[in-house]
Parts: sequence; C-alpha cells; structure tokens
Amino acid sequence: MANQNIEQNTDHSEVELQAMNVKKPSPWKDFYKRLKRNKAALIGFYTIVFLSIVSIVGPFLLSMDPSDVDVINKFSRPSAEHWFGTDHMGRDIFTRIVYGMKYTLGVGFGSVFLGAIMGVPLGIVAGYYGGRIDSFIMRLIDILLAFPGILLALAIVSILGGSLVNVTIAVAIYAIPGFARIVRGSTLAAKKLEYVDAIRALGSSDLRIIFKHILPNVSSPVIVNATLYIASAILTAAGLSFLGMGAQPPMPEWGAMLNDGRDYIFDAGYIAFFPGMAIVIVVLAFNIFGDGLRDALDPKLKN
Amino acid sequence: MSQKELLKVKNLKQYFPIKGGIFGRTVNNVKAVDDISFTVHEGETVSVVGESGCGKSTTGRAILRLDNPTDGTVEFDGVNLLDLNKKEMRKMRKDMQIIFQDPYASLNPRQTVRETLREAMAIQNVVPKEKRADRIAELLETVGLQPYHADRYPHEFSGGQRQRIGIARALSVDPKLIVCDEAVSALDVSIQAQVLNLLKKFQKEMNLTYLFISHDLGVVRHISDRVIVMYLGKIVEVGDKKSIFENPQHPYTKALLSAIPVPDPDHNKDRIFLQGDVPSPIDPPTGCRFHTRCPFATERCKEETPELRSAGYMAEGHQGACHYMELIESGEHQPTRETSNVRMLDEEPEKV
Amino acid sequence: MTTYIIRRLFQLIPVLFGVTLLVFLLMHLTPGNPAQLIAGETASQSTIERIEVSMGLNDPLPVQYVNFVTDVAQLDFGYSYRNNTPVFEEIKPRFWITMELAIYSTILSIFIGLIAGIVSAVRQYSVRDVTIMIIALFGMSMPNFWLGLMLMNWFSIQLGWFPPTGWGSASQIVLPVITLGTAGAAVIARMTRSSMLDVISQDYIRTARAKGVHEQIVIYRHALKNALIPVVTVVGLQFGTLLAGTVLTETVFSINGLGRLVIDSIMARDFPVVQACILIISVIFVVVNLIVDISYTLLNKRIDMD
Amino acid sequence: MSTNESILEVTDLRTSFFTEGGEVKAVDGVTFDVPAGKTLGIVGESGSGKSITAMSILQLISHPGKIKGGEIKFRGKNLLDLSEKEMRKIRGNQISMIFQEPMTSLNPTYTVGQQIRESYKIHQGLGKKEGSKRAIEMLKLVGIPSPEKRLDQYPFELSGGMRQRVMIAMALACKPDLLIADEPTTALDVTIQAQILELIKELQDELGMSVVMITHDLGVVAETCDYVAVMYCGKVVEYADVRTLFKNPRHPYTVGLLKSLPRSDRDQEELTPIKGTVPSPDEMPVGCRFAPRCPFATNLCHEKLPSLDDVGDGEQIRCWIYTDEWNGDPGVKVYEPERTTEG
Repeated sequence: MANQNIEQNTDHSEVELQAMNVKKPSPWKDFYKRLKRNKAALIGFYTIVFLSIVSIVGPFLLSMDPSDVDVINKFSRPSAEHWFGTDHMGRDIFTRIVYGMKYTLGVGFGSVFLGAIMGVPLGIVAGYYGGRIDSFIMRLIDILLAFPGILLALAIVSILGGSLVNVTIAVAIYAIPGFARIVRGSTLAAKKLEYVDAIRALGSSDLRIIFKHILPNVSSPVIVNATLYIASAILTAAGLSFLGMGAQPPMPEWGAMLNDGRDYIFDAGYIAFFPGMAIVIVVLAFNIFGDGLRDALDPKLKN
Repeated sequence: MSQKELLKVKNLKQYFPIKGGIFGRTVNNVKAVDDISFTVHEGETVSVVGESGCGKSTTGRAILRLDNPTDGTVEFDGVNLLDLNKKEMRKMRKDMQIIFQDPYASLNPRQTVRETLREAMAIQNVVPKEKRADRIAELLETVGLQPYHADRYPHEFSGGQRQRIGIARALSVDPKLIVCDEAVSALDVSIQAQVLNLLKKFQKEMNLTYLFISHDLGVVRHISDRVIVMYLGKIVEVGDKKSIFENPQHPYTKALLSAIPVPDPDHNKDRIFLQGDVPSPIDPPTGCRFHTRCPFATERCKEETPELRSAGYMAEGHQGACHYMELIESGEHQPTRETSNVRMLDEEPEKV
Repeated sequence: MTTYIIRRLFQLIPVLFGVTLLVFLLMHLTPGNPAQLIAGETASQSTIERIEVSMGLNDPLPVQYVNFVTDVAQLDFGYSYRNNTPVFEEIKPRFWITMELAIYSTILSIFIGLIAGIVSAVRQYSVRDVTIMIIALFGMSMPNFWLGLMLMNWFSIQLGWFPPTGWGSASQIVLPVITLGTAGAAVIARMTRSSMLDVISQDYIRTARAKGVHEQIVIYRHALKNALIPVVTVVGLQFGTLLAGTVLTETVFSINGLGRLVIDSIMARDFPVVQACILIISVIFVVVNLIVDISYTLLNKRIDMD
Repeated sequence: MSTNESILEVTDLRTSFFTEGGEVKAVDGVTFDVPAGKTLGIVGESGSGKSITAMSILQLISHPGKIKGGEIKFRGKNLLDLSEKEMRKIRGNQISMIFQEPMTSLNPTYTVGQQIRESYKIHQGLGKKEGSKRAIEMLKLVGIPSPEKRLDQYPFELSGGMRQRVMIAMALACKPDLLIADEPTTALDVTIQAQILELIKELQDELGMSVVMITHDLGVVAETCDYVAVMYCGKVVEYADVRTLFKNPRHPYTVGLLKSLPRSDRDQEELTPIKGTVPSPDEMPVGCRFAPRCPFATNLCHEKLPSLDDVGDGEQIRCWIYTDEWNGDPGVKVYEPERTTEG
C-alpha cells in the first residue's frame, strides 16, 4: 500500500511545483533593483540626466550670452553677479560653462556611438566566424592599439584639422579597438553557450543566431564599456581642445576655455578652475554610473 | 534487430588542431574521436559511455555537425550528412535534436518558454502559425509542466524543470533522433529519476531514437538497449546492455564497471585499480590505446591496434577490441600488472 | 618559452608595418603639398617642382613608402620643414626628457596604486576602502592638464614651493610627475583591489585557511602573488597612456620634451617631425607591451608555454 | 547512541547566510556524532547544507555567512568557544579538510613542495630541509611517483587525480585526528575516484583517523562509510549505521532517494522518483521540510516540524511516522519492510 502511494504520487503532470508560487523579478527589474542598491551609481545616473537637461534647457534660462564681451568687467572674481567670475574678455564663465555642456556631452555620446557602430560589428564578425577573418580584424585592431592614449586622436586630428566634429571622429576611431575587443570576447563566450548550440541544432541561420542570441549577450558589456568610454572620450576631447587642436575660440568648449585660462593661471586661477571642475563632475558621473552598471550587469557579482 | 538502421556512422574522425610554433600553424591535433563506426537502429537507445576526454560528447556533436568532422561518413536515414551544404543541413536538423547537460546554460535567459518553443517551431516551420500556441501548451503538458508556465523566464524554474523545457524544445520539431549529451548528469538523484522516466515514456509513445551520452553507468544501465564504451577516441567495446554489464570483455570495460561505487554496503567485488591517468589525446599511445594502463598489456598491445571483433561465446552483436579477450575469459592470459594497489609508485611521471 | 617569445616577435612585424604605414599616410593624406610647405607660400612653381623631385614626391606611393621605412630603420627621419635640420637631431635631446617624465610617473603610479589597492582590498567596504576608492575615482576623472594647472596655481604660485615650469632639477620634477602619474595610480589601485577581491574568493585561499594559515599570510603570500599577475598588464598599458599623456603635461609645464614638440610641429605643419615623434612613441609602446606580455606569461604559469 | 567514543559531536548547529533577500538558513539545527576511528557520511542533494556543515566545523564560513549557534565538540571541547588563534592551531593539524575541486584548490603560483611544507612550518615549526623530507614521505604515502621531482612542480603540471593526491598529502601532513572530505571525488572520473576513495580508506586505517565524508553519491556512502547522516534542507532527517540505512531505510526521503537511484549492478524496470523539487529558501515549509514531497504527509507534517528522535539501535529519525503522535495511515509503519530497497 505504501508502495502504491509513492507510485501514484510521482505522476509527472503532478510536478506542480512549489517554486512557481513565488514571483521572481524579470531580468530588467532585477537589474534595476541591483542598480538601485548601488547608491553611487544612482547619483551618477541622476547627475547625467540632470546635466543633459541643463545642456538643452539651460541656455534658455540664462540672461547672458556666452560671447558677450564686457571689457570693463574682465577678470572679475566670482561674485553674486558672475557666479564663476569672468574671463580675460569679460565673458561670464558660468554662462559659458552652461552653454559648453552640450559640446562636452555631444562629443562624449557622439564619439562613443560612432565608435560602437564601427567596433561592435567588427568584434562580432571576428568572434563569430573566427579563423582568417578574425586574425585579419584583430591585426587591424592591434595596429590601432599601437598608438597609446591621446596619440591616435592627435594624429587623426592633425590630418583632419582642428574642429569639434573632427575631434569627435578622432575619438570615435580611438574607441573602436576597445569595443571590438570586448565584443569579440563576449561573442566567443556566447558562441560556446549551450543554448546557442541548441538553436544551431534546430537549424537556425547565422543571422538569427547573431541577432537574437549573441547580440543580447554582447549588449551589456557594450553598454558598460560605452558608459566608461564616454568618460575617457570627454577627457580626450577636452585635452585636444586644450592643446588648440579641437574646438576653436570663441566656442565655449570647456577644454578650449581651459586653454584660455592657462595664460592667466598666475593671476586668475579661477578662470581655469571652473571649466576643469565641470569636466571632473561630468566625467565622474559617467565613471561611477559605469561602475554601477558593471556591478549590476555582471552576473559574476550576483548575490 | 528488425528495425531499420537510422544512423550509420562510419570511420568518423574528429581532430581539433593545436596551433603553435613560431607561425601559429597547426603543430598537432587533439584526436578527440579517431576512426569510429557504429549503427543506431530506429527506436532504440544506444548509450556512449566513457570517462572525460574519451570523445563521447565530441561524437554526439560531430554527428549533428555542431562541429564539422575531420573525416568519415554520418548516414542518417540514408543520407550522408557530411555531403550536405549548409542549407540542406539546416533542413535535415528537424529530424535530429540534442538535449544538453547544463540546464542553466541550455536556455536563453532572455526568452520566455513560449518564445523559446515558438522560435524552434518557426525555424523548421513545423506547425502552422495559428496552431503554435496550442502546440506549446500541449508540449508543456507532455513534459509535465503547465500551460501557464509558457510566459515565464528560465530563471524562474528549477534545474529539473529547465531540463523539461529543453526536452520540450527538442520535441517541438518532431525529431526522429535525439542526442542526449549528459542530459541528466547535472540533476540531483530524485529529479534525475523524473527526467529519465520522462525520456523513456516519450520513446515508447513517439518511437524516438536516443543516442545517450553519459559517464554514469547506473543511468546507462537503466536507459539503454545497447552500449558503446569509448576510451581515448576509440570504441573499445560495443554490445547489448546485458552483455556489456554482465559479461564485459574488454579490460577497460571491466575496470570501469568495477570502479563504480554500488549503493549496497554488502556488495563485495574485486576492484581493478587502473594505473595512472588517461593519457593525452594529442599523442595517444600506439597500438591499443589502453595498453599504458591495462592490467593485461603485453608487447603486442603496444604495437598492434586491436580491431572490434566478436568471439564464439559472446552474444550476438557484442564486440570487443582486445587481442586477448578469449584468453582472459578462459583464464589463460593472466594480468601482467598489479591491480589491487592504489599506490602506484613505479609509474613513470607523465608528460604534461 | 623561447618559441613563445619568438612568435610574439614575429607578430610584431604586421603591427610595425601597420604603424609605419599609418604614419606614412599621415603625411600623404594631409591636405596641402609638402613641397609647397617647405618652399613657402611665395615660392615659384619651378622651385616647388625641384623640391618635389628631390624629396621623391613624384615616385609612386609604394616606392615612397619603402624609402620611408628604409630611412626610418636607419633613424633617418628626414629634415624638419621649419628648421631644415635633421629630424633626429631635433628629437634626440627631447627624447630622454619625455622618457624620464613617463618612467618617473609610471613608478609613482605603480607605487601608490599598489599600496592603495591592497589596503583597500584587505578591508573591503571599510571606511579606509571607501575613501581610497572615492579618491581613485576622482583621480581617474580629472583631466591631467587641469590637475597640472591647479597644482601649479597652488604649489608654485600661491605657496611658491616648486618652480612652475621646466624640467631638470628635483623640484621641477615633482609637479609634472604627480600630474601625469595620478590617473595611472588610480587605475592601478582599482585594478589591484578588484584583482585581490577576485583572488580572495578562490578555492585555494580556502585551502590555505583550512591549513591553519594566519589570515595575514593568507592575504600577503597566497593572495597577493596571484592578484598581481593581471595588474602587470595594466601597468604596461598605463605606461603607454602616460607616454602619450606627456603631450599635455609638457604643454602645461612648458617642458621641452617630445610631447610638446609634437604639438608645436602639428601647429607649424612640420610633418616629418610629427611623423617621427608619433612613430617613436608607438614603437616604444609596442615594445613595452611585448615585454609586459612576456613577463605576464612567465608569471602566469598556467598559460600554455608552447 | 553508538557504543563507540565520539571524536566529534555536533549539536544543533545553525549557520545562516544573510543576503539581500533575507536570512537563508543553510544549516538549521544539525546534530550528529562522529565515532572515533570511523567514517561518517553526510549525504544529501544540492542545497541540503552538507558542505556548509563541513565548512562550519572548521569555521571557514565567511561573509555573508555566520554560525548562529549550536555546539561543535571536538575531543570534548567546543570549537565555537575557541579564539581564532586557537582555531588556527586545530585547522590542518588536528582537523584537516579536502575539497571537491582539485584543479582550483591548490595555489597555482606555489610549488607542490612549498604548499605541503607550509603545513609543517605552521604547525611544527619545521624548516625547509626537514619540511621537504617530510613532504616527500607524505607524497610517497599517497602514492605519487617520483615524489622528489614532484616537489618542485606547480599544480598545473599535474593531472586531476594527482592533484587530489597532493591535496590529501597536504591535509594529512600533520597526521590529523579527523579528516573532512567535501565531495573529494565528484570532479574526478570513476576510475580515478576508485583510487582516491581506496587511498583515503587505506590511510585512515594506517593513521587511525576519523573521517567525515560529504557526498551526494549513495554509492560512495555505501562503500566508504560506517555511519550515515542524511540531510535535507539544512536538517539531518536520518542517522544510522550504513547497513541499517541501506537495508532498512526509514525516513520517506531516504527511501525515495534509494528508489530514484539507477543502479549499475542490476536491472530495474522502473525508477520511482520523488515528486516535486527541493523548496527554495524563501518558501521553506513550516512543518516537516519534506512534507510537500512526501507521499505519506498528513496535516500534522505540514504544520509541525518533527524532532530528530532516537528510535533504538543508535538510529535517529526526524519523522512523525515514528512517533506516538502519528495520525496518518498506521499502515506505513506496518508495511515498513516493503519500502526497503531490497524489495
């Protein structure tokens, strides 16, 4: 009788599983929950959102113009009227920083977007098809990587000539190797996943495998990388402008403003202080947001 | 066997190149599967057993062309799969499916169960679009889940349930052959039994053929009709489940069977301890690949590669690849090495 | 191991080929005729043509490239447009200044980065850890030219501790090295920390604890050695970044190094000099990375040595 | 309970992990004895808490885990009362541990010799020369060929089986009284597993130590253990000597496990699985943890947790069926013999 009992109860359709009753969060909710846990990352995220809004709305709220020259009030120290003081031409630094926000964010987002558009497909093709195509692409990437740091961007700008658009392109090219390498790595890892084999065994085409099953796996490292790359893109772009190879005066670009301030560092340090501080805040926001994203998206750190 | 031959593997070789040297050329090969032949009949379960590195999983993947084999033929339903181009092969895949070991890695975490199953049907276009929803509900019930599970994500299921979803995906295209690659190895005993029973049930109901790849001899004994024993890329013994388990002929099979711990404290047996580890498949031993560890090895084993063959006293279809099968059976050929000592100090340090 | 090193050296060939090609194209993609640049804007057509012939500008591009590489291999980088002196002579005195700056900064960043990273990892989430990591984040987020300006403003101008410009004396070295080394220190600190935390959760650390090893020894002997292996790679990359970063630092502190030479030459459209500087910095970077890769392989015994 | 003297008595051990989702009681009131010189098997499926129990004995639980209470008496003294310093003297000296993954459990940057010598240095203050001598003896003892050569090799130069032998040599270096083996052969092939299990058995006889063998494999239990504690969801549900457990299992979970097991030594027509799955920590049943999957469960089982009670012959069961309060089918006790595996 007892035996009978056991057998009856093991009917398969009866595997009415208790685990089902508790709703577990979906991957996105889970991600948001993990992001929310990271206070710093949230601050970074909100800062980016706030700065983006300021870059669009800010200019409409200000009474002054970034190129209003006021020779009488030049070199005035920070005050109630000029929060961050005025520069050597009497232009209001605060106004210029607010107007400059969109250039900084624009170069950051723009170059990383361009870099990703070029780097991600290269990485996927290299990782998915392997063999000669892979070797060829990776050799190209190696060549790009042989120019360290700001040097490649500098070389490109020296060909294209100094302008904000050219800086964006230069920094984008400089970002390609990073994306290609990361994507290649995750593609290689994703290719080995059993569910990718399962879908191949079902007779799926390469395109479907790449777009539906590999790309989503690649997306989170790409997003994390992109966020952190925006930070370094902004630094590089500012550096180029500081060297006079990027945005040209009188554009209120922060790197260019620092270049202006450099000449007066002995007498009016604040001219250089505020644009630099602005860069630090923006870059910091992207860095901590990127860190938080990585923690939230990295399954290794789960639990 | 009166049933027709569904799968016929002939001289299958799967080598993986090792790049090295100064120019990164292929300097050597991992001979994962080295010239094996066997047949699987419709409706039967053939198990491939062996220890890690013996080539059993590689065999399964090569048959499905998940990796492209180096050489040989794989005839499925009379068609040599290795002659097919990419497109023809994709069509062919409808008839042959695979279930994997890791229930966590074998489902796309971003797809709900419904999306997973619907995609499978869409790829092979097996069920008319409007009927797919019903088919999904039906499949889920078949594998012991409920229709309302369709809209859940894999992480909402336990390991055993995921394995059921994997089975449902394989069944969704109505295949003839399913390769089960360690399909129950990652599951706990109590769950493993559920899945094994399920697989047996489907075989009866749908006349499925299984190529069951496993290292667990208990599971193999339970599920198989016939068993193939592999060692270092070669088949060392093949035969009926009964003959293999009760009358093993190859010294490796004997050692393997004797090594399994039996859940019965009174079970007493003479254990054969093999010396050392499995050699590297890059430079496999000459002659019989097992000779470096075989208790019965002689000079002949080092030089001559034994072929699979039968002997008069063996059951029909039972074959072993050993020069001395008969003589060992009759007791005329005695062990040339110690088999009861686990401290093998005389062994030469292996090359790594 | 020897095979590995030789293979890596062979892999260097396509990279060096690509680098020289890119640098070569730099001059040829740039709008404007080099001969015109040399001759000046008012030069006659015949002068320009004469210069073109003497520079081989009328040869087919592949021929020009081969000539370029052959010359470069003999350290002949041509003549500066500006001064008409051999480029190599322009570079030589400045080269060591830049190398000194980069090497000192790398040493500083390794020293500070390692200590900060280890101290952080040992007590994860302690006040000490959080403080160090916040400082590191700031260090990573600062434009180094701005940091340089600020340091100059505070320590040179307001406090008068260090001279604001130049290179050579011990006091002149301090500010540029801090300026250039800060970001590297931050990156190395973060890397060391995460690598340490990664290692501490490994099975063999548990084994050491199960043996009764003192926690201090678990961390400094069992964990640290393993944790430093991936840090080596970062150090190599940092050296390259610092080398390129000299462009900005040298500009800020008016140091007459290679970096500043690049900028001045770009401004003056003196391309032979630009070419040579970029080529030299890249080749040094590639070689340093090769050395780092090889030492990484030596350290990481798990990597196949074939 | 047993007539033998116990070397280790664990009473009401509780270890929890404090995660975002709340407290996970991985080990929830575990009690068992290890008789001196014998082998105790702790068997259970994944999530049963068997490995956490092992780690708790040596207090190797790290953040966010915490030993919340109970007693771990080793040779009469409670290990939980010891300071970290005193505990270190016990680890690797009187109680040693070997782990599941021989591939990752050795430090990749130190040689085999350095790692074995370290034990001698910590616990016996031996220098390099004497340590090496002892290390070679140990390597010989565990059957490693050319031990002098192996001493200077790195773990990556050894095969999985050899590494596990090195782990054993390291663990037994100071001749401990108790060896805790946490799934020591799970990652190994079956022919290598046979070698390692036999080796542990032989060394146990030679050194006269006690062993706690943690495993999910009932075959390994039957072959190596004298006593068995069956764990389910952080609790011991049955404790018996090995023959009683396999010949006359009493807890419905133990019975279910044995009936689920495909056997290599004989043919079975049908396997009888346990229905359902192990409950997740956030929905642990309030009553008997096994009640939702138990074919005999009554309301009592669902509502109240049974205690681990002696049922005679040194056997302990955590099940209402074997108490006076049992209000379900009285037949289950009567039909007892039919539920054995030898039916």
